[in-house]
Amino acid sequence: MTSLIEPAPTDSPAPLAEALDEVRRSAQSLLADLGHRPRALRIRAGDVVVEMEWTVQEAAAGPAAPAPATTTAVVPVEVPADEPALPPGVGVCAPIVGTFYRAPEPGATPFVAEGDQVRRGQQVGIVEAMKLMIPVESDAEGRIVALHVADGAAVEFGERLLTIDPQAG
Amino acid sequence: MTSLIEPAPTDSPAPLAEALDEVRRSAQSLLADLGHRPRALRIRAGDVVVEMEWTVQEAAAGPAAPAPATTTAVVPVEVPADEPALPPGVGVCAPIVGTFYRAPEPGATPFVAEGDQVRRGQQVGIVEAMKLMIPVESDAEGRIVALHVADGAAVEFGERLLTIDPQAG
Amino acid sequence: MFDTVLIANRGEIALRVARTCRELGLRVAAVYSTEDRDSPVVRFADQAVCIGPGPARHSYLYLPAIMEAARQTGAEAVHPGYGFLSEQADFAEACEAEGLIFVGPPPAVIDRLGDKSTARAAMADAGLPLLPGTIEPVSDAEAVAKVAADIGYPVIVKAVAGGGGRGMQVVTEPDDLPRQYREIRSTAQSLFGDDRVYVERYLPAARHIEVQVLCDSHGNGLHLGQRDCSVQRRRQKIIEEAPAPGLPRGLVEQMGHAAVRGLLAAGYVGAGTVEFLVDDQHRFYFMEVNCRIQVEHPVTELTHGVDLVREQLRIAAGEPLDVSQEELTARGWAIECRINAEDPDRDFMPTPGRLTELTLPGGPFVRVDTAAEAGGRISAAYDPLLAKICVWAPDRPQAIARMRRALAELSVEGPGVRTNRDFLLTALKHELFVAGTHDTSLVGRLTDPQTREES
Amino acid sequence: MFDTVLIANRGEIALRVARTCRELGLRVAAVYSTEDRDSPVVRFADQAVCIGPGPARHSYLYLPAIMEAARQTGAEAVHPGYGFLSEQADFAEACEAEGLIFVGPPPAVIDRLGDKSTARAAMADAGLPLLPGTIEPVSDAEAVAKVAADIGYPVIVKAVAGGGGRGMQVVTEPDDLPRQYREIRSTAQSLFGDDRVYVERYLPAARHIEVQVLCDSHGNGLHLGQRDCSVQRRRQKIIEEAPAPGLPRGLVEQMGHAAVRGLLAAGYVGAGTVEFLVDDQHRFYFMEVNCRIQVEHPVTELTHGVDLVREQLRIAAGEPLDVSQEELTARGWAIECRINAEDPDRDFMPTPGRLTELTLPGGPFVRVDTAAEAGGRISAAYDPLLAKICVWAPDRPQAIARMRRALAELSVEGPGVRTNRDFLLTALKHELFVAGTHDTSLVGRLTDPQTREES
Repeated sequence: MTSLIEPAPTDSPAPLAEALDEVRRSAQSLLADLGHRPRALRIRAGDVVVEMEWTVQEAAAGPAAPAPATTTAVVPVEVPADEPALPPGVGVCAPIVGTFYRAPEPGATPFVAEGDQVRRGQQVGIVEAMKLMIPVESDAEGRIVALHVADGAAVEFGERLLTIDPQAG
Repeated sequence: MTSLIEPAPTDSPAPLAEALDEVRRSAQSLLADLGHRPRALRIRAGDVVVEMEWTVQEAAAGPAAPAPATTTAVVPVEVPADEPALPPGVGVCAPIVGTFYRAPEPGATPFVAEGDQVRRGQQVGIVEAMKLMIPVESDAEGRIVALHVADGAAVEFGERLLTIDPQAG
Repeated sequence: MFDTVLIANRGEIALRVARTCRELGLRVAAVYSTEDRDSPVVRFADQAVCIGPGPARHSYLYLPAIMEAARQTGAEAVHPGYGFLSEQADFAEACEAEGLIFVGPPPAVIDRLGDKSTARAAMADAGLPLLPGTIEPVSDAEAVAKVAADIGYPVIVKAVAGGGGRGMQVVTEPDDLPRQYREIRSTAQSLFGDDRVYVERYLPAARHIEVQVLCDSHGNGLHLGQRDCSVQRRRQKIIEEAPAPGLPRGLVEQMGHAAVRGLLAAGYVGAGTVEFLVDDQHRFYFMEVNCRIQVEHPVTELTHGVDLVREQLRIAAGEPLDVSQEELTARGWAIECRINAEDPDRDFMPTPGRLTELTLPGGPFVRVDTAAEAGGRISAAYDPLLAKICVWAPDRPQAIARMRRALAELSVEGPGVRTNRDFLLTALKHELFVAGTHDTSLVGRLTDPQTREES
Repeated sequence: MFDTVLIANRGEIALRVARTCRELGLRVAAVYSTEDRDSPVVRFADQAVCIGPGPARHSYLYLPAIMEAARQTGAEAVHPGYGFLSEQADFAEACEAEGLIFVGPPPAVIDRLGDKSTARAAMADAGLPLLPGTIEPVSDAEAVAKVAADIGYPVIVKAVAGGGGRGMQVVTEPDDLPRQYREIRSTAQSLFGDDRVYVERYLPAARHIEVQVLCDSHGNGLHLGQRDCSVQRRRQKIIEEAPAPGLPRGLVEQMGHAAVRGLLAAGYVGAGTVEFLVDDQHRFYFMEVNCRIQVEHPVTELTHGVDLVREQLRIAAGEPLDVSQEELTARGWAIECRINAEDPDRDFMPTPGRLTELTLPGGPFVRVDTAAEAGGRISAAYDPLLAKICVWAPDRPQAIARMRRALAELSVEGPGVRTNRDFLLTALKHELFVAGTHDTSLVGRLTDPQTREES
């Protein structure tokens, strides 16, 4: 997706900011109500213009058709950072809410460490829930690139415990 | 498919937010009423413009066809039927809620008829509200292309009474 | 009963009246300005007529447009709501002249009670206690000085035609009186076109207590207890509750009977409110009459289980009151908070704008009256009331806890839009409010920079 | 009182419990499945823990996950809501074992009253009237035939472990009995893992009346009147009201006292409901006990001015009831309508999906309990309850008019989503409902093609 919000220069910035707000929200509201994204959208109000274009791939369904060249000058917008960034790779997640343990018992060697090579089905930890000890197994083959949860920490269902780089197998 | 809705410039420019709302809602209701999606859509109202374009793939199901470059080729589409279609031109609107009269008194010759040439400030009718007789004057010069309200009919504030083609002056 | 009611108002009160009309099986005719085209009442109504552009003087205050809308919709009755034309005797008169039932008192009663001077005279005749001061307007500076000296400072100089917190001036120092007297007359002239003023004692720490009254057209009247409206900023109420905390039962009865007696004596018909000041010695003084439904009527509805708009419509249709004073019982405690689109940090400046998000509270014993909705707009053309949030509970501490919960659920988002929600939460937490010993000076304490830092 | 409450539920009841916890100053810990990540209670809560995937057996019904969430959030008490684990003695027991206060009756009481056979025995011992039939389960076809012959046809064969309208079968013809007896046992075995059944007389035109009871841990109990839940489709309630229309005052008192007597005798603690059938001769028969808060509890709250969840929490904290039976008074009439995401035209098939638009009713005497919101989703993983709309009015005709107004304000849009709103409006208009003389056969009349055409 590319988008362009281009206010024309003017010496009275306050009304312009308002106008920009109105135009942008108008676009958002319009897009929110559309089932599918259009390929291009432009909204202008006096000095203020909002233009957006989408490549075909981003319009979800169907096999990827060649993306038509977008002719307008484009400035990518940032992705909001409200979700903590997770490294790329395959995540191994907690199968249940409980306490995560990296080792079979206190003081023992952890099941795995960062940099270890793991195979599919290999145990990488334990989640304890109400005295049930539930093994956590890798569902991918590859190298462990990150451990996200400390030994003995509380985890929720689905919380990512570690990340595996499957390319590194 | 492309579409264009272009209402006549209004005599008293509404605030920007209102104008934008009007244009956006116009686009939404148009899209909602269309059986299939257009390739492009542009809506302009005075200073305010909304334009949209879609690739062909998104318009219908089936195998992906190459997306033709979208440029111009504008064909006007019908206005959705929930709003009565208004002809292009300058509207003369009711200055108050009340009863519209085309003539100064019952049986008299109407102030104007379709096809008449009018000048700015010329009286074209009367709206009566609680015994007040409020003259309706044309705020444009040109030829009357349509009369929208019958003699003696109830009108709301802002309702379009007749349309003037200013080019035809 | 009549069949079609024209609601000559906008916003939450138009919708609120429309709801009761619908429940009574009446046809609802709404009016709207171009600013209010998307207002919920326009969709709710059986018929809606655009009566003019945004500025109220060209639409909601423009009598010919309202009357024409009534004619076009075939309305038989007109409900004026509050504000706008609701207390204009001319409007009530115009309705009468057109054969429309005006849902409110007769024009002559509105006239008499709308003028503070004649209202004070009428209530004094009916035996209601007045603050020391003048009943007739005082017309020169010397007379004012003499009256002020007699009743003792501080005094308040009030415009006869004033209302809604405008057209009044507190005078603390005798030396300031001549100048302030001249100023208030000139203000009154420019605001109301009427420079008559009167003088009464000013009670700095009084409580604002009002009594809800219903009078039918058969000479029957009853009261539905008090509301305490002491939490005000610039004499605009922001928190109201029923009953009034800490009033002795005897005083409650006395005030209720006085209010009914006063309104019956004045020939009142409909729902009305008698406002009193109550001092720290629990003496009460008549202040004014409001000849309409009040913004804060829901708290009375919640404690008494009575739909006041329904009673207004029944009375307007000539039906007698169907309960007696003895059968009316109050239960528990109700509080209303007015959510305004305004910025408490910039002197409560209105913050109109479009609402991108609106989450209203719900659940047990919470009532919300609003015409606001996500995607809608708070117009700069009208007052900034965004919603009224009301709660009921068996007692006052639970009602306060519930209101705090409800306010915390409220979420309003929109570019430039702010609300007084947090300010209300602060007021609800204040030890004087919690103790129920606050008076009209509470908001001053909260906004005064010095006391504010302590909180 | 305890400090943190874990709410072991979802949807509107989780939010409703959370609201009262907040008002009591308690910390709110919520749990949610991955399906409910965006549910309002997750935002409302002080802390929220994801306990599993969508299917309830892996999340809301999965005891270890709930217990773990309680441990992680430092909860001292657990409120089970309704459904899910709320009537599982195992769950109450596990809470006890972990030192958590279970907001509900003791495990042994849940056990005894959850089994219909032992519940019937306990209530018979306490002197409550039972329908003619067996108290002990009947274990062979011959015994069933003999019992049925004794009490007279039609009879109803019910699973001891049944509930929520499942595991029961009406038998009209003696010849059908052996086959239907075998079928219901086999159904009961597969649904509940318990094939015991009992037999009682079937009342085709009975009314479903239930009594709300509160018992504290000090041996005190009181009732809060009845609810009439006779409008049911497939034994699922869709309209509930309080009080029950047309019951003689003496009967009301009798049923209330019987319910309290029965629960106190069973050692009940907390809020509970005793369900009765009332026949056209105004005889009442014990049916079952619900050991939890009910979906329809708001109608009792509206008539009695009591927050039942607050009372549950107070009782769980060991506090005694703070009102007496004499002090409790009911006022007016309350109705609840359950708005379900379902299609009445396709046999009430659930219609889950995303809500693109949601407008909820508001204004005077309307209460909405919901966890639905515009942009949110009605999940196919759970029951299709979208909102509970409740109204209060001084009398039943006004309450019906108000409910019709409120339902008309409701607007739900979303691809594939339909609701039973119009069906509810039709039921509210039915002459039998309007007259208050309807019974559990009402919905059958509305959905039966033949009678439907006439309406």
